[in-house]
Amino acid sequence: DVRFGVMNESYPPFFAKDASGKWQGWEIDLMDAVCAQMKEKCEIVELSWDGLIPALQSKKFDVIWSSMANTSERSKIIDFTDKYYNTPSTLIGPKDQKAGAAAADVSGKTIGIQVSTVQSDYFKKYFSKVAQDKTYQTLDEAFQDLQAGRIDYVFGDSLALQAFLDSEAGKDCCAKMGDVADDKEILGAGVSGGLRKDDTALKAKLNAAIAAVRASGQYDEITKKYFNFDIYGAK
Amino acid sequence: MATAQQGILDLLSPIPPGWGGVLLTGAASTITISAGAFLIGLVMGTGGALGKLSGNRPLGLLLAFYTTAIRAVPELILIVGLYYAGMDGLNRLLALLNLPAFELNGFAVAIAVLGFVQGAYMTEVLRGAMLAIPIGQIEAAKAFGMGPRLRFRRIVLPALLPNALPGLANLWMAIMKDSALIAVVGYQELALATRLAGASTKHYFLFFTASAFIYLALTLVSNRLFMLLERRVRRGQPKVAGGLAR
Amino acid sequence: MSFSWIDAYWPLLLTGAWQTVSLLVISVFFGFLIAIGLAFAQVSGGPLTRALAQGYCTFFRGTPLLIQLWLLYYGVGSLLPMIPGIRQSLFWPILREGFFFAAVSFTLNYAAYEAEVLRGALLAVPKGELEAGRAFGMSPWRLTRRIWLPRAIRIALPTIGGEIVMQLKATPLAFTVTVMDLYAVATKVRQDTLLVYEPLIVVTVFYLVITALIAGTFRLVERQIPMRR
Amino acid sequence: MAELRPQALCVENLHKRFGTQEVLKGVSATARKGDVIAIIGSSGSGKSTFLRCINLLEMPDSGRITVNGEEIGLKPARGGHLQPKSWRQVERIRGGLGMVFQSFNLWAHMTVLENIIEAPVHVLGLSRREAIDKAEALLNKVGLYDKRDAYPAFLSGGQQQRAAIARALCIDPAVMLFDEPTSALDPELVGEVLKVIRGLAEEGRTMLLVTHEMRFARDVSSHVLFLHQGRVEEEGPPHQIFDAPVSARCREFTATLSR
Amino acid sequence: MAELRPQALCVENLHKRFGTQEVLKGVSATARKGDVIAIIGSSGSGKSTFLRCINLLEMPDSGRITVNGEEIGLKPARGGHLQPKSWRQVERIRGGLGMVFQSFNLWAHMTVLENIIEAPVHVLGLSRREAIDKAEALLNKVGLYDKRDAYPAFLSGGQQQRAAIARALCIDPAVMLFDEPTSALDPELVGEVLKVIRGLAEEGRTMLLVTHEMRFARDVSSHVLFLHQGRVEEEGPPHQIFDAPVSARCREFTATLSR
Ligand SMILES: Nc1ncnc2c1ncn2[C@@H]1O[C@H](COP(=O)(O)OP(=O)(O)OP(=O)(O)O)[C@@H](O)[C@H]1O
Ligand SMILES: Nc1ncnc2c1ncn2[C@@H]1O[C@H](COP(=O)(O)OP(=O)(O)OP(=O)(O)O)[C@@H](O)[C@H]1O
Ligand SMILES: [Mg+2]
Ligand SMILES: [Mg+2]
Repeated sequence: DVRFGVMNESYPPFFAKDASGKWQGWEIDLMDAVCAQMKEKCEIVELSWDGLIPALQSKKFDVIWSSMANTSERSKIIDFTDKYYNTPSTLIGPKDQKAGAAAADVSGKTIGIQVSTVQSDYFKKYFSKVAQDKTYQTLDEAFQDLQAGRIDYVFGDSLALQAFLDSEAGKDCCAKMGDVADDKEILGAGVSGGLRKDDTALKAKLNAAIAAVRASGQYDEITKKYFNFDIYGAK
Repeated sequence: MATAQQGILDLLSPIPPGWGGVLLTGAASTITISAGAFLIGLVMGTGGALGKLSGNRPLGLLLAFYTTAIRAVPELILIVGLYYAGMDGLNRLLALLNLPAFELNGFAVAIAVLGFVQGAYMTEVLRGAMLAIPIGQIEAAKAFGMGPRLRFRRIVLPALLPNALPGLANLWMAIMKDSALIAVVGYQELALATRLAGASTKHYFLFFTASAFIYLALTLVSNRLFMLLERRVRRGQPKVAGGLAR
Repeated sequence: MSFSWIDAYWPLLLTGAWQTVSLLVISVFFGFLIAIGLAFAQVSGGPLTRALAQGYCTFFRGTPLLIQLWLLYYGVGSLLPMIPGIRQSLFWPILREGFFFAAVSFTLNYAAYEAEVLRGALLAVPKGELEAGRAFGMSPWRLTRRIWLPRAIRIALPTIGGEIVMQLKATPLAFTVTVMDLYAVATKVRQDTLLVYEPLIVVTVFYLVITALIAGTFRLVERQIPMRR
Repeated sequence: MAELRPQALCVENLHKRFGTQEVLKGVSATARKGDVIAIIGSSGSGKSTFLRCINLLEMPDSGRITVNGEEIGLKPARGGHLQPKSWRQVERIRGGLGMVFQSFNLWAHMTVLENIIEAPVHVLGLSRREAIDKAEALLNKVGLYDKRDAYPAFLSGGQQQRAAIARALCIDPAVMLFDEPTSALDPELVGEVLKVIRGLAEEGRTMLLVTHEMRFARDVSSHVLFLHQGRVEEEGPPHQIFDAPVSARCREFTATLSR
Repeated sequence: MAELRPQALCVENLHKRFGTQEVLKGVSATARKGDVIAIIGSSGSGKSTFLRCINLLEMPDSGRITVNGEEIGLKPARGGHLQPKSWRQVERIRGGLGMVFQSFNLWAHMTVLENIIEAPVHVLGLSRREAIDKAEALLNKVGLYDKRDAYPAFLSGGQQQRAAIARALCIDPAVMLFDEPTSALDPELVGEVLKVIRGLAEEGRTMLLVTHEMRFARDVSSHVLFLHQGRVEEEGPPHQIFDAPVSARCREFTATLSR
């Protein structure tokens, strides 16, 4: 019996709760596949972000399965499984703005970033000397400010940004400015399941299951349902 | 436009995939949580105010700590701390004593914590209201041999209510929104339901407006009740005469 | 418990604290001024002003502050750039900042709550004392300034103290419009490091200091006038 | 002789009702400069209401009020009662009327001294220094100097009443309205207040004085009004009212004096 | 003869200070069943404080209080004053003491009738019906029957005072504490109250009565206490105090009576 902690706010297409209270999305499908692989009965425990860590530690559930990126800071507190997806980081901006995603391009501009994402670490390392940042709780808010002209770029996960660019509002105003140069140390770790430090048995089991799901082609099948490209990222 | 109209109705329909039902269930739990916390707060606040005014030094210091510290600590840390860390500690202790682990209902804990915090605010509201009662009226009650409880029920309470109601109404309005904190222990009320609906459908504006209307409706009803209550408890008070303080 | 993160975050913590305090001071100060007007409009205004003031209070107390802020910043605020010339104007640097909108909406919201409290307190002032003022030829303005309001504020002091603390606790909402107040910094630290309690404890200590300051100030003011109890 | 002095206060045909109860049914009174008019009558007969109507703390339903030759402009308002044409005028006139309330109505958030200097400083525009000097002299006169920094809640009933008297005197009003100013005072202090009132009358101030102490009324007044059920049942110089009242009701009422 | 009646109230050597001001410096008084003790003295001499100490509205600093043979158990508290050993006892004793306050202290959220039946119903446990009957009889006696459904804020001063008297009488107290119960009443009503008090005394009730009306004190009391600066300066039967006072201060004070 493995209990999966999912943040109780929707993050489509990875996980979202529909009006009848059922969870669905890429990450949920993956969870089902992993569980089937492990031959375990799985259960979703939903909590707000603030409750995830304490609940994990007081054993209210066993693994955080909520698009949580693995960073070195975080791995001091909890353990992570192998990554199960990783998408590039992208800059988008108004249509009439000059494309480009290097430090020289964003010089003197304001960039909107979601709080505590890998992008904010990346910003600190590469852009903070030349550009200003504005921190948002969700990307949706950043998009609104981008449309209103309060910021010049939004810097974030390419999937979410692409979803915005595909929407009505996004189509009219904005365009992709480019993917930023890779930095394995910051962007490379990817999204993984979060575990209690002492739960090595589960970690091994999950890693094996993820690897098996990928190897069997189930991973690509699930991905195809939601995306038209591979989201696993570089090996 | 027609499709947009249709879309709105579909989105707000009470039957899934419409989100109306989710919002309404959320509203119901908002009311439950708020009412629970408010009542606990009233009890704590009354005790606190009476204690502060009792003139008992140690009790006064304790209550000063209560009203300062509990109001200062973010509710989040209280709920998370009490529910997770507190219960962990308790269970570890129980395990040491070879007793079975003990499971508290997160919902109840959150209500209790919110009520405890409300109590700290109410202590001050009620203390102020009690101080505004003309002292002679309380002395008269004492002089007629009324014990503290009778005195409180028959004289102090009716006399303090007109002064306290506006502050209490404020707290009620505030707790209806603070009840959103219940999400950290895994429960869903109106605010979270709204965000869920918004994030899932990207129709933020629609759902925020809808929930604003629900909140507003709740407010209008509670306003009305508070107003009726206030009118009732202000009986016997002359009106402030004339236009702007003539 | 681990506080080593403070090394990296202290400049952010400091600006966060500064933002929190500024938001609190601005909204309480201006909100209180507005509240006075609203309260008087309710207890002694004509039917129209009374209805307007009541409507204001109902709306601002009735809807979540978050939604008000959101409507103001993403609603009104995003229309602003459409006004020709505004992006070139002197005010743009202020108008494009979330801080301005947070301050405005906190002020409006605080005013509604405080007006309720003041309304009750104004009604609690013994009628005879007002009559005495009138009998001495005080104009409404003078009566208000010298007798009615000071007396009412004194009655409401404990509640006002509570409302200010509540306002302090409401400031984290500013984060939704990109203001990095102290709580937002703590949130960031928590998400960066996954430390559950430590960042919040720092915030708590800071809030405790402010709350103790508020409570202490109010206790001092209350003591100015001895009460028979 | 009295007729030569100018009129200080003239109230004509005052009517006032509370709900269905008609409290004043056409009360008139005239006071010349230096007059002390005592208003007597049983409890509930409308004495306080009469005084309160004069400075428009209650709005009369009809009637005319003239203070120092200046008539207060009144116009009908909704609700059936009158209402001033100009609040400015009312405020100005009130500033010249000192009032001692039956229930004192001291301002609870001010010390005795602050209570007394409040109106002189903030209504009449006296300097604080001047006002304090004057207030302290008055406090000495009423024997309350040592309580000047006490708050009203900590005073005895008589002390509160004396503070209220000092407060009213401190604005040097041309006309004074006293509502039972000696009810909480011991006989010695009543004597003191009597002296003060006489002194004021000699200075040419006019006083309307509601009182239940017939001896005091007789000693202090130049004219007595006997109110009964909202009407002036009888009026005249004190010796007439107290020694040879005409109306039966008045005779009955004053008879208790010599009980 | 008086010595044969049982003691109803005995206060011994009561001390009370407010801050640095010593208000009562050892006051004693004894009343037997049916006694009417008048307490006179100048404003601020501690009369109200004395009454308020008897039912422990103010905590005395030292002294002993015995009501109907039962001594109130007092123990020292922090702050230098005394404190009851048992609040239960105090409440029980208070239930048998009727008090009329100098400032009336009617409960503002209750009508006159509700004010009066409050204690009989909720403290003594009378049925509502009984209490109302009794209250209405009392209201008739004080001439306030038609105001029984009015709230205190809408009453004249004298009406409030009468309501307060009726409220105190309605609990049929063995001992009554009256703090200037006639200060707002006209001479006729004073006469009525006098009659009531005499009637009560004949029924064997005991009364302590603070008053500034010397004539009233003389007519009603069986014994007079003259308080001066927190001490009993002189006491005795009324004819002694008023006609042949021994102490100079008392002579001075009562002299004003015949002014
Ligand atoms: N609560 C209090 N705190 C401080 N001083 C007080 C308090 N109550 C009364 N005093 C003071 O104690 C003294 C006696 O007051 P008390 O009310 O007993 O006088 P009294 O004899 O009843 O006078 P009066 O005839 O004016 O009512 C006064 O000087 C008064 O100012
Ligand atoms: N605000 C009010 N509303 C309704 N009735 C009132 C109000 N004020 C006074 N009354 C009534 O009007 C009548 C006259 O009251 P008023 O205070 O003038 O009497 P008074 O002559 O001063 O009596 P007292 O000697 O007892 O002070 C009383 O019956 C009283 O109950
Ligand atoms: Mg009167
Ligand atoms: Mg007294």
